[in-house]
Amino acid sequence: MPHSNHPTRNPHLAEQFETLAQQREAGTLGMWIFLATEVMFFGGLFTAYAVYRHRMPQGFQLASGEYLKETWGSINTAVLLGSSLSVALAVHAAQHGMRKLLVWLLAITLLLGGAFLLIKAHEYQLEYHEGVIPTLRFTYDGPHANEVFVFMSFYFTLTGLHALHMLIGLALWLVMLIRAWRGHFSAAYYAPIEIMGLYWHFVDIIWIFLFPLLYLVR
Amino acid sequence: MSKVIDYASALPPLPAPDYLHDGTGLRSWLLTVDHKRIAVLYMISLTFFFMVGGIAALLIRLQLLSPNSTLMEAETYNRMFTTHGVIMVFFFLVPSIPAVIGNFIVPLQVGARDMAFPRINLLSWYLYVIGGLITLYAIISGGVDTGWTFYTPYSSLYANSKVVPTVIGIFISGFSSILTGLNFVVTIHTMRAPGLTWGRLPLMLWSLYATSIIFILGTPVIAITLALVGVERVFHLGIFDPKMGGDPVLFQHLFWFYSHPAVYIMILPSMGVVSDIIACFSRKRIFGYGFVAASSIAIAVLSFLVWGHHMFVAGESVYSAMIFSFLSFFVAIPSAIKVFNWTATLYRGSISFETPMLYALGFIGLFTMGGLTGLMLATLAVDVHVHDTYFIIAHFHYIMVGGAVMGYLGAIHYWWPKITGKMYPDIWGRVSAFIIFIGFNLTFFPQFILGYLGMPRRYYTYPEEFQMLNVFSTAGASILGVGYLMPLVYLLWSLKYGKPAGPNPWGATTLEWKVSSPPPKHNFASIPLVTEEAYDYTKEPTNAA
Amino acid sequence: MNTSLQLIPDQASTTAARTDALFLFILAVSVFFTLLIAGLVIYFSLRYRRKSPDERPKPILGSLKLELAWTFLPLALVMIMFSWGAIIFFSNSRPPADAMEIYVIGKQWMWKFQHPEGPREINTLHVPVNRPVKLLMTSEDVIHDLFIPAFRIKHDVVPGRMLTQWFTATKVGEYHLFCSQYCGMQHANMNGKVIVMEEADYQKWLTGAETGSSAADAGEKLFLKYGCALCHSSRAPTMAGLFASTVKLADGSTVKADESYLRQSILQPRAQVVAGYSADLMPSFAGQLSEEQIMQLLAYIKSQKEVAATSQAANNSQKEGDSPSQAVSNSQKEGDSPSQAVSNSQKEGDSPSQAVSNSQKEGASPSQSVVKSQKEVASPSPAVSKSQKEVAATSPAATGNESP
Amino acid sequence: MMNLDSTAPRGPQLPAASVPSDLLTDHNSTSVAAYWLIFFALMLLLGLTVLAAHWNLGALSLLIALLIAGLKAALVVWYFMHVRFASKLTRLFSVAALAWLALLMGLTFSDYLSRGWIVGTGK
Ligand code: HEA
Ligand code: HEA
Ligand code: HEC
Ligand code: CUA
Ligand SMILES: [Cu+2]
Repeated sequence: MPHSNHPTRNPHLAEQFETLAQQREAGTLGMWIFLATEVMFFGGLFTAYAVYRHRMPQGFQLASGEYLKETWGSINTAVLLGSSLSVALAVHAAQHGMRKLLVWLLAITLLLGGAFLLIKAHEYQLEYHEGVIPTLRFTYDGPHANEVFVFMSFYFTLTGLHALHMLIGLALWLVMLIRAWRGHFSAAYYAPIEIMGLYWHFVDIIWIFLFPLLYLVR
Repeated sequence: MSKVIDYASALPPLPAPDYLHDGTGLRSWLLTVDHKRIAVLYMISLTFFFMVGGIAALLIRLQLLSPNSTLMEAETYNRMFTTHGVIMVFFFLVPSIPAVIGNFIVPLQVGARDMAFPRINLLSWYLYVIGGLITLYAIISGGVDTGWTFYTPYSSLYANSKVVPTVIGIFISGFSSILTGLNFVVTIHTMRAPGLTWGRLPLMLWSLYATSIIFILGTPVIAITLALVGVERVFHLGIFDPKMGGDPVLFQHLFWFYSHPAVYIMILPSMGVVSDIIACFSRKRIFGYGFVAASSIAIAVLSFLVWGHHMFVAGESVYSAMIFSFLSFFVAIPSAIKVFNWTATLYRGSISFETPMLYALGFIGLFTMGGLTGLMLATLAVDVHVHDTYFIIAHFHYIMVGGAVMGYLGAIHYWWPKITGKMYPDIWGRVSAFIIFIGFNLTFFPQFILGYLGMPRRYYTYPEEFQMLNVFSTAGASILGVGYLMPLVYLLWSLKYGKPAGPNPWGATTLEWKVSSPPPKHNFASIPLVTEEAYDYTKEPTNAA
Repeated sequence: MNTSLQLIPDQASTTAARTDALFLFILAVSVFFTLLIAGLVIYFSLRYRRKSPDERPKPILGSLKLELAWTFLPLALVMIMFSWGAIIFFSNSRPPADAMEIYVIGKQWMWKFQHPEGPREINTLHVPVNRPVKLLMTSEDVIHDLFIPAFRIKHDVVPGRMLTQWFTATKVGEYHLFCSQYCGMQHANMNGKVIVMEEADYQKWLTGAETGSSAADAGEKLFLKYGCALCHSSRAPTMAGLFASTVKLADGSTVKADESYLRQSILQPRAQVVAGYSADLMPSFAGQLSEEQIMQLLAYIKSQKEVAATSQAANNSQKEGDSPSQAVSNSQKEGDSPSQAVSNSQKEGDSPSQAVSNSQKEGASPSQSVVKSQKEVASPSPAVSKSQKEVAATSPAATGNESP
Repeated sequence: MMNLDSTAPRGPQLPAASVPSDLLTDHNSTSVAAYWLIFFALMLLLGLTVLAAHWNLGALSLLIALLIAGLKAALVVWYFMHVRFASKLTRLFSVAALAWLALLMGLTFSDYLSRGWIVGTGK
């Protein structure tokens, strides 16, 4: 390790890099590439969704209108957009080395993300009682029963996968919060916050599409 | 900016131990973040999986020796070719060159101390191993019988075998691919040594870059698709179930959206290897460097446009089939460009025939044959006849075994001195390359004829008139098996008894040959400055050793 | 079929020679390029082999002219391949209007063929020479693929869809017929033969062929076996005259007793309860009956009425397409326990229909005219007439599969 | 190709500042007020999309919903994710995924939309 013990070497600079700028650029680029894979990951599902929406227009309309809670969905969208704002502000705070503000904003983000998941859970619960959870409890056998079934399958797969991403995000935010609390970040070093921010905004964007595609099928 | 200490100009011997001796013991290997050690870990695990897949192949060939063989039951045979396909594709050939050779030489060839994300690199090896072990568990605890293609609704509703653990295994190893691709792209973009412009990049890096594009944008789709199959089996979503109005053909679209590009994941790295080897052993710059480099990227992009050629008779619409057929021919053009440029590179070269070169030349011939038969498959009317017959089997083994595996072996032989610091006995290398070439052709050429005669694939028993050709094929496979065992023996032998290789035994020009063999832990004491064009073989050879 | 080593299979259909010609063209191009590349590689290797260890050949950067040549020459060649292949493929995709129609059902692991004149066959297909034959194919379970190498044709047989392929056999003889899409354990044994006959022989075969017991008979046995008859002779509504009648439901509404209603009554009896009967007496048979058995039960129930209603039956089942079948719980159950052991091997007597319907627009599909023409050919001899009626009654369900 | 690359050639002795400044996302100057503004715009669009859904537009409604969602996503990407300050390379990757998704959907639908065009064959 020729470098790590060198007195002038920045402690945040990993061995394989020459400069902090290079390291940071690699991190950002890496996250964007990761997000590209995420787009394709959800993209496979979106494609399947599109095919079935094309094949089963009535059932999709019916299920969306009858069983998805548009109000809760809208509220949740707002909550998530709010958390995106708090993240954007958190990154801003980090850039300017405002530790206290950063901690606060991360806490707000965690709260909003948690609220989103709670609301989602509440919706799932309602759907359970209505008996429209495929396989687990599906009692609907009115018109277009198969199509409603398939729509609900997509709904749970898509929102479930999204919720999983939220959970991962929240866990990572918690780590960031603790690190921020302990003063790991400064105006000179805040790349992890920034890169996590990218991830979070991405999860938000997925929801921005899920909301009309699932809740507002007309 | 820290001050760089220039160890290279210090007095020999080098103060830094080489990467193989920098720490011993299992821990120092299993927790390493050194890209070179990770490459070695990959090499060992891949060899293991190749053995598993190869033994399955031998059993397949043994069963097919006679038309009504009683060696295996139908169920066993079906599990056997699935095991063979799944292991060979997902756990051997897709990771092969990128994970072993790529991990080893990408940082060296770009002139960096490691990958951009060394810990993610290690993580990707663990993901690969965990995925592989889960799949092995599935195979041992009951097996999978869906074919490597997992077509629904058979896989999702009917198959009575361990589909779920298998897809979980592949899913996990998929993330290994993604992370490897991510690491390559970021490393190549942000960590090239000063002076190493895109126009000076070794062609190996161009093709690994192209491969990474497919890793990044294709793999997630297979991951989610196989996940859907698993979820459908467990929770019954109805998505691929015709009884629910689902369309089983949708699965095929999603599957091939990845799996066609995946075949270029398998061949592009080999193409890169061949480019490097041909240049080195004919001591000439690659003819039409720019075209060869650009054709890698072209292949990566075009590969995403042709997946429907696996579905010409699957019930996709006639018009869609025509579009996919049309596009399929375009992906052949960049491949043709490469073949012609390699050939032209030999012209007026100074050609020598060490083992890696023999593999590279074998690659050119066999890839050409495999590729040209690909054209027949892309032709609609012909594919109707040969789809799902042994013609397909022959086509892809020509490319994957004759092409990609040859490329992999070529790469192993080419970089072995760099990886281990030892030379293997070249004569044995040549002999085994020759045996593999013969065995290979005897195994797979008869399958073209079998296929055109109409023998369907995935048959454990077949009409008697096909026997003679099957006997040839099985005979060839035994020769091939022997051919593959030989390198295993003499390469291991060379670890102990091989002569020291010196930094540059082949007189090659790329950066990895400028450090000692095996390279020191952080590769370069000081980041090199590149002033030469790629493959500048006009200077004197540099191997002082 | 001869047992000596052949390189090209029999050419026994109109497309065979056309496909082979194209194949040989591509083969010629391929051989040319393979020899060219191999020849050059070998020649250069010998000619320019290293003669002294310190040779330093002059670098050649490349040549734009050459690059363009080996880009566009192959491009031109492959475009020929594409167009030629597409032309044959496209014309092979459109069956002639006068083609004779044979229904094909693939199921694990056998092929069932239903001739328009009545005879059914398993794993063997008799066809007349020189007459276009269109195969209307569907699957009961997984994807299969009907492949006849001597005819150079092949197409997947997909559950839930009715796909077609056609051929005109040109040579009398026996040829292989394979399932070439992997479909489970006995995939390799899901094969048989095609027997191409002279027209006169074919006609003779038609009249002589045994038609087997009908679906309705098999359905009657099931009706007894599963204890339906126990209830449906006293505590439950009678089946006589049920099909195509209007049923009054407990909630006051009425429903037409078409196939999907009958199907649902068996699989989800609680969905629509008949007025005046107990709602939870009849158990659901979802998961206990195979698609084929349900078909046979339907055929039996449909047969429990005046023969005069036959033509109405055809119309009725045509309408079935309007209300997508609602077999939710059925397939749900099946999904819970994926099992390929649905090995109900009725070797005979099952009808080719498999009600996997989506919304077929009335009149939009040619299947209707198919049905009519079949009815018109009816009753040359009493022996076949029974099965003909059945074809008329059930085939629309089979043809109504294709989703738009 | 070459101008996509942001760092090379990078001399060993070059100071970090020689990296083109548009690479560095902290050289941006989005103000707190701007973030709030974007947030309100997003909320407005959310209202709009719900409103549009209740307004019976038939087939158009999907298009409108997607357009609004696209606009929202663009705002998030451009402002919150700082793509407006990002390098060309980052921008390239952020659109590459979308282009690939379009390929996947487009070619898949080339099948579904043209099914049944040849009447009576099911293909
Ligand atoms: C490494 C793997 C690999 C590679 C590189 C390729 C390359 C190609 N493949 Fe192959 N293919 C497979 C692996 C691969 N394939 C596998 C595994 C399957 C079966 C999957 C399964 O079902 O299990 C398959 C199946 C497959 C099919 C589907 C067949 C079917 O199931 O019915 C088709 C159809 O178009 C096809 C076409 C092609 C084409 C056109 C190329 C082209 O890229 C080839 C281009 C190369 C050349 C053309 C040769 C070099 C050129 C010259 C020497 C110059 C002369 C050139 C011209 C005149 C143009 N392949
Ligand atoms: C990546 C790719 C890869 C490789 C390298 C191979 C290698 C080989 N393959 Fe495989 N093959 C596939 C990918 C590959 N295959 C795929 C994807 C399928 C389709 C599966 C499906 O239908 O789903 C297939 C299918 C397939 C079939 C068709 C099965 C069927 O449809 O019924 C056959 C039949 O001959 C076959 C043969 C062989 C042979 C003889 C080799 C030989 O090259 C193998 C040679 C290797 C060895 C012989 C191992 C050497 C090692 C030893 C001998 C070690 C012994 C050691 C100890 C005992 C310690 N393969
Ligand atoms: C334990 C008694 C019982 C058994 C066994 C039974 N059924 Fe029924 N079935 C009923 C009753 C009661 C009804 C009327 C209430 C309803 O619609 O659920 C009914 C209704 C029906 C109907 C609708 C009749 C109409 O007039 O609309 C059909 C069709 C039917 N059964 C078929 C079958 C078949 C086929 C079987 C055997 C596989 C079967 N049943 C077994 C009790 C039974
Ligand atoms: Cu049926 Cu294979
Ligand atoms: Cu392909």
